[in-house]
Amino acid sequence: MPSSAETDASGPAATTSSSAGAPRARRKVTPETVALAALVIVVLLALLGPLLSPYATDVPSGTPYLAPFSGGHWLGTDNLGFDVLTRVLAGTRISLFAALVVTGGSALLGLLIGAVAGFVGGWVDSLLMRITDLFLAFPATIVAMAIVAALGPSLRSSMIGIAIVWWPLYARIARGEIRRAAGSLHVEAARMSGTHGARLMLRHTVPTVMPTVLVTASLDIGGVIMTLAALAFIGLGSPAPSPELGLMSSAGMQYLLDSWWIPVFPAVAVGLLSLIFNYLGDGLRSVLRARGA
Amino acid sequence: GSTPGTTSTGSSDTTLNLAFLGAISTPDPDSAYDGYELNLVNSAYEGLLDYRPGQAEPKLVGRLATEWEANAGNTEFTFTLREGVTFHDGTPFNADAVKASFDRRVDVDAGPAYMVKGVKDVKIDGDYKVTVTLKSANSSFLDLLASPFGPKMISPAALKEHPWKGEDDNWFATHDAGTGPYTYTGFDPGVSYDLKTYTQYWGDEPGYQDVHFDVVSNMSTVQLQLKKGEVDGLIGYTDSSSFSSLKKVGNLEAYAFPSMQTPTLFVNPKSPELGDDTTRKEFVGGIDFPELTKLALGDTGTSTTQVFPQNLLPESVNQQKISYDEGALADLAGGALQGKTISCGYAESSSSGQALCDNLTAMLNKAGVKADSTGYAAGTYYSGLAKGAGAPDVTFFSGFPDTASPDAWGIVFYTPDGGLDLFGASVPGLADKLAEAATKDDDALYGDAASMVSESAYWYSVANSLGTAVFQKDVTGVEASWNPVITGVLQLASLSPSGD
Amino acid sequence: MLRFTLSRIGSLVIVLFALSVLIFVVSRFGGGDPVHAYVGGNASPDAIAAARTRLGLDQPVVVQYWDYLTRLLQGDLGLSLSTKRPVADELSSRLPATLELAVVTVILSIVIGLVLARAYSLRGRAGGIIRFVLFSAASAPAFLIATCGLLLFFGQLGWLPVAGRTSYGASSGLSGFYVLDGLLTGNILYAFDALKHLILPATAASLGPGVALARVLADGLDTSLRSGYARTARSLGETESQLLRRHGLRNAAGPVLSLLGVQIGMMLSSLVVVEQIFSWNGLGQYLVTAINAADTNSVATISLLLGAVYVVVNTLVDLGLAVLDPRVRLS
Amino acid sequence: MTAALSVASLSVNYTRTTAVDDVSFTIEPGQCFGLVGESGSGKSTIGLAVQGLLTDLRGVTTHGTVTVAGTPLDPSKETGWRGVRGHRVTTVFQDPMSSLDPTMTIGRLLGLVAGSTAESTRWLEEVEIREPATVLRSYPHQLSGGMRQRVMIALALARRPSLLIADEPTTALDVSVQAQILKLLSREREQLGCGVLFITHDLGVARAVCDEVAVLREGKIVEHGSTAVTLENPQNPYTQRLVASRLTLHSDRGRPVGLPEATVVASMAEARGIQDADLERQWTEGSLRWSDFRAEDEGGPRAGAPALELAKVKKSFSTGGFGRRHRKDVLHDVNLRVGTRESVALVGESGSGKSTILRIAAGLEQPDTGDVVVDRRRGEGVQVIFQDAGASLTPWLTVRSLLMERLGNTVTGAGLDRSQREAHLRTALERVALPASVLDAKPAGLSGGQRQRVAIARAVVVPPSLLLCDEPTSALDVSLACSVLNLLNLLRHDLGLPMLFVTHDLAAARVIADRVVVISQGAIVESVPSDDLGAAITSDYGRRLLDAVLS
Ligand SMILES: Nc1ncnc2c1ncn2[C@@H]1O[C@H](COP(=O)(O)OP(=O)(O)OP(=O)(O)O)[C@@H](O)[C@H]1O
Ligand SMILES: Nc1ncnc2c1ncn2[C@@H]1O[C@H](COP(=O)(O)OP(=O)(O)OP(=O)(O)O)[C@@H](O)[C@H]1O
Ligand SMILES: [Mg+2]
Ligand SMILES: [Mg+2]
Repeated sequence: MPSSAETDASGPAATTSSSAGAPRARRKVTPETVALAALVIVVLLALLGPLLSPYATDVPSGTPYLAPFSGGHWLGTDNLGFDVLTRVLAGTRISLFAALVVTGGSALLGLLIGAVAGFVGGWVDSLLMRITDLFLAFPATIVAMAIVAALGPSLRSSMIGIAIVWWPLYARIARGEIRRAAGSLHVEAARMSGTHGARLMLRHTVPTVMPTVLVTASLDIGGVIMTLAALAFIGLGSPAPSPELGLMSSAGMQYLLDSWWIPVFPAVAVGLLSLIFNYLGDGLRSVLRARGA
Repeated sequence: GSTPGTTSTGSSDTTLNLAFLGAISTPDPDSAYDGYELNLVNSAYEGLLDYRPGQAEPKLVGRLATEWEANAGNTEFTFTLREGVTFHDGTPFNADAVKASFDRRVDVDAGPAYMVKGVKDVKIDGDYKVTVTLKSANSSFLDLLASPFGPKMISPAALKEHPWKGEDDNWFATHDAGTGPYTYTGFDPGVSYDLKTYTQYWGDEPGYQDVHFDVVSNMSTVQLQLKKGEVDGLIGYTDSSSFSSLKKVGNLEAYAFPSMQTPTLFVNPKSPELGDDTTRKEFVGGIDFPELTKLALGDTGTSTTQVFPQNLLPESVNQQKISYDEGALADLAGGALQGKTISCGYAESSSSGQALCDNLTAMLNKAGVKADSTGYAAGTYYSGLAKGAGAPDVTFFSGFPDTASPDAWGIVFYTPDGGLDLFGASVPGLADKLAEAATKDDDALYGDAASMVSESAYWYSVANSLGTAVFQKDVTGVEASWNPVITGVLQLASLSPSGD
Repeated sequence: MLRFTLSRIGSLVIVLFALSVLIFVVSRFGGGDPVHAYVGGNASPDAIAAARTRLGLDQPVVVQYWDYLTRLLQGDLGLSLSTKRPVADELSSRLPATLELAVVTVILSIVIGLVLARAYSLRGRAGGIIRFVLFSAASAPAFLIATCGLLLFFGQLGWLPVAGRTSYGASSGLSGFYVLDGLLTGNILYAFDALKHLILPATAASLGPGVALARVLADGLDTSLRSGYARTARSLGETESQLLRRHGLRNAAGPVLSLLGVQIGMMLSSLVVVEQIFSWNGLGQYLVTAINAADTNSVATISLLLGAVYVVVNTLVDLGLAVLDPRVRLS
Repeated sequence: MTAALSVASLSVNYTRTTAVDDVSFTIEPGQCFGLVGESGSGKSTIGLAVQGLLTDLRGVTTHGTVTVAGTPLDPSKETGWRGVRGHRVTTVFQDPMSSLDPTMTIGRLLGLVAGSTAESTRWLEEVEIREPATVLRSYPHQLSGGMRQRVMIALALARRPSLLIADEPTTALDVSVQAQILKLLSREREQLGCGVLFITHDLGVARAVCDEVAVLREGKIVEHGSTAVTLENPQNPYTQRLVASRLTLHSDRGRPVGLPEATVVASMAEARGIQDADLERQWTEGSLRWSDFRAEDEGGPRAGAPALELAKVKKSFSTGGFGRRHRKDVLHDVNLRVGTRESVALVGESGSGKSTILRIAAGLEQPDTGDVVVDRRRGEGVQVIFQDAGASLTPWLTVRSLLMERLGNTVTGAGLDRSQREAHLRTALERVALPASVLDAKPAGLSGGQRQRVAIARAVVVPPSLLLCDEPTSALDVSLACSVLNLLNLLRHDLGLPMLFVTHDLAAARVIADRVVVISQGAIVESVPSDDLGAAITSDYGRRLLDAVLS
């Protein structure tokens, strides 16, 4: 069924108006537009964060464990006396960037591999899918850890490590649908009209999976942030005072009962980011659907 | 037993419900070498000697030995054994058990095997007298026997029936055949463990009939369970912030006991930043350790000025030689450490290590020295630190000696052959000095060694850790149950419900 | 069909073999040292060296690998270096624990998926609210959801247990699935208690996958409800809900099933957090402990086990796809 | 007596087009009402509107009232249609492939409507399906186009509706079956007493079954009356034109068929190098002969290296769902040869393997045994016009990108700049009588016939070296079919383009092909020259086809 954006578009059609012209789409505030606006605000805040806050992210700026709205700290201070707001703002930037790069990169890689496998078929398919299976069958954390350990611990290596364990998901999803699309008449027709190879694949099969891949990717943003945190937590990400949201929230969990603000605000930031992307993914999906139909 | 009705959680007067924050390794008395599992092992087994519980000054007391005596050269030790003791399988305890138990420890050959490896011969003289001869002199042999990890007496009958065939077929991993006040009854690895009173126990009857351990992997859950009274106690595990918050809960009593556990700063001798002697000394001198202790350890540690753990040596000979210089870090920031980053590594499993690293990092950053802090999984910590120039520049490690003797600490921590000299730092002449001190058992020589350690600035003993325990107010006897050496292990038989 | 089965068994073998090789490479790269896991924290260098020899860790990796493989082929999973008990014993209680949680999680994910996919098609406020709630829940980090559940349902309300699988000790039943065991032995109380222990962990673990499934399902339904055959069905007088059941779900199920297959494969990663928070003594917790302790034997065995589960699940998924869509040929 | 259907001032607007404009008509019970008109005139849209099926489309506005068997209903609202749609009104849709659920066996689908397997089998037999048991087990993609259509008809009849909408029900069928189906429809109509809204572009068919016809053009009814009167004596110029375009076995195959049409005239004039006006005059006078076109100078069909040769080709498929597969032989030792300049028509009943031969020739399907040789000496390759044109267009690409893509892939196209290519596209569209506005449309926004023409335009935007056509004209109205035939004939004569043309319309086959090859149950049974088709055809099936055209 159409998502809300489409529902709105079909709204006027259901009412029997007297005008014979094309229906005028009523502009309405949808969750997707709100999400888009929110994303803009979040990005701006993250970029301007360092300018907005009087504190540094890695130097104590108050007594530890200050509650929110006390001593000039809107979101309180953490166990080391760092200002939580400053770190959440800085963390948003790092995590947003990292998550986007990782999700985008792995979605692209997975899409490509899945598409090639599904499109070419035969032994290429078997080989690529066995490799994919291998990665999927392997507990992701272990692979990521090995890669990061091999590259040397840093945020960059964690990003690479996670992208490498994340792409198979997309490859699997893409491959099935591409496989089906590759057998359809319109692909045969395009092949007959002289389009071959990569072009045939990209133009005539890949668009079928785009909505699914995009939707999945948008949903993964939060997961990627948390996985980055998991790696950072076992010493494979950037080291401690670096303000990463996931790391701050998971490391802060031990203070939850007494100083809830230490883990909760970073976690809320993670949640907010992925909520925004959830809605954006939804919006994107309906746009793509509407264009594809 | 899976019938509802035999409820095993919830407070009752005869069952003590305790929480473990994670699975423990095998409670086999000859391979247990981690800590927490000793709560089981030392309830079911007893050694010949023990340290008197509940007092910081280490004092040997007899357990299954009633009298003991060393010859002048510290090579021959004679023990008179307690009579009327039976093992849990009914076998009477006598001199045969001593030899069988020592032999098994060598057979198993796990970490604590070294304690009896020096034994040349166990001579039996009647049922209740044994003489142990060592291959070479060891002034701290008695301490080894009293160590929490020390050799335990095991029923010879059980040993015969279940000879050591390797870990994959080890009856003792889930059963016990000791003389202690409790026996293992339930053993669901990683889920729960149960102890039950041994009715024929020679000593005082324990205060609780049963002890039930639940493995709970989440600190918040334990805190809630403690508050709600679903769990009677938690031994060890608490970091300073949860400790201080539990302290405030009305129905709970939070205990902090002295121990020999000593969080220590280790400096990497191959560090590109701190390898240089003057920089290192200036750096260590620039750290405000009392402040660091206060921030990182809170109520769970007290700042120290000693080098070896407290109570091992007279305080007068055991003093740090590096003194605090308030401006040193700022100088370094503008000088030798300009543009460099100090990295502090800690074992992820150590909450004090993390707190110390994080706070040190913050302190350094504040002084203008760039620093960061990285956690290592237990399996990568030791090998990570062994990477020379690629390893972190500093680490905090919270160790304790196996026994209350200075050589169990000095050799282990301060010489590359010792096992816990994490970065492999080596001070010329120090190993010889320690060896000499050990053979002569001379405090003054240990004092010299302490000065060498301190002056090298490769190590700095930050604080005395306090062993923590949190119990419901109606659990009594906690003060009489702690060990002067180790934290996280209590003598469970001393605990009793307040009604008693 | 026979060819398909054979090729799948072949692929299982290949995946497992490659996995086992990878594990050894990884354990080499990983930088951990299993000896410390084995001897404990206070061991002397002598003890460490002795243990290293005993465990064969002083051998070249290839030799170690060969040893491991030959033992494995004889059905010997080796020893957990950190707990010093046979890995097989360690797994015997943990595997059913995780499977039970996983099965319930998958079922819940599917339910959430269906409900939310339906909410997509609901016009007006109700659908919007359901979507918002589920989106928010799926967006929040799993541990936050789990911990909030813990604080609310255990800490505040005291309705649900939050630690372990049962209040009554291990089940005496055969399957190791406590709920099932309780039912089979006629001990309804036990089954009910086990079910209560499952609620929070399964909910926390299923929100993410559930929402993901819903998205893909809604997408597929959207396509299929606008297709020519949907038009035919409507023209034959089928109501929207018949249409959904007879044609919509089936046609949309392909990608959903693929995703589910992958999700089940990856479920362990998400269960790690949940098992940790709810003290669920399953594979996830064990894996984390083993990784942390560089307990290579256990890590290798769990990985192989998971690999096998993954391949089996995905074989079922492929079969399912072929059953659902006759145009897909098994190969 | 209440009318089976009465439509009052129905109008339908899509986002861009007005598809139906103030249409009113009434169908009495037992009456067959024909709706004829060119492709895109709004026939199918009316069919959807009278079942209330436009409500779930986006961007559609509908006005007017539809009264089904006395119940007035609002086609713009969903309310009230339940219990009517699918019970009192049922439909046979135009596009049989996409109209059947690919994941359901025919048995299941039909079972939902018919009730029991016995009933289902009976209905399949009713629509002349030969092996009902096999078909019940099959999935839609395992059936030939004609069989799918018959299944659709069975589905629609099984509910015994009071109004049957038949949207080009026989378009995909071969003539003999078509006659049977039409007879069947008439019989059922009499038995059930239902009204039939019969949508077709085939005047012959309309004449055969309809009591009354309405001629639709651009959404408006331009002429309306009893069939006999309207089609014998058309008043409206458009209807006249349609009638004049009918092909028979006597049509002169040496010259363009039907009436001159501006776009076709223009391209022919260009090919001959003369003025449009002159050409149009020659055409009407009847002096314009294909032999006037250049390529004919070099002689007719010749021996030598054939453009396509199939030797002893065998092919079998497996049918049945997962776990219960059966093999089915589709082609037995097929030998077929298309000479360098030859045009061959392949006729045969539905399911005889025509499309399969074409797919093998195109290289889309591999024969089990036998050889396939395609002469690839000339540059632009083999082109195929698929039977299911709708499905052969990539749904998310615009017509422009589809055509541009083909153009860009050819040697000719590669040498052109942007504006030249654009011009090329427009010419190609003009040739198939599509407005330039469809360039920016996607396949879903086109009518069935429009999609078919886009597919043709793509195939001939640059003339290929061998053209394979699978019933390219069956979805088109007569006048359009004529222009397509003329277009293909022009290409063939002008360029000497070899062609294999699958059809079940003997009249069309005769016009387009030098030789007609008859295939029956997977084997070639005869090959006769087009010139004396009527006399030479001897095979059973051939005679039946002939009879169907003559009647
Ligand atoms: N992919 C397939 N799988 C199974 N059977 C098939 C497949 N394609 C075609 N067939 C069968 O092969 C036979 C010939 O089909 P084909 O499409 O060639 O017929 P056709 O002559 O083109 O018929 P029509 O005029 O109805 O289009 C039919 O019986 C059909 O069911
Ligand atoms: N879903 C749609 N969205 C937008 N425009 C459409 C849609 N369906 C049809 N149209 C347009 O409406 C007009 C009428 O289409 P319709 O399908 O009713 O024609 P038709 O008479 O059935 O033609 P044909 O004989 O080719 O099937 C065409 O111009 C077509 O492009
Ligand atoms: Mg139509
Ligand atoms: Mg065909």
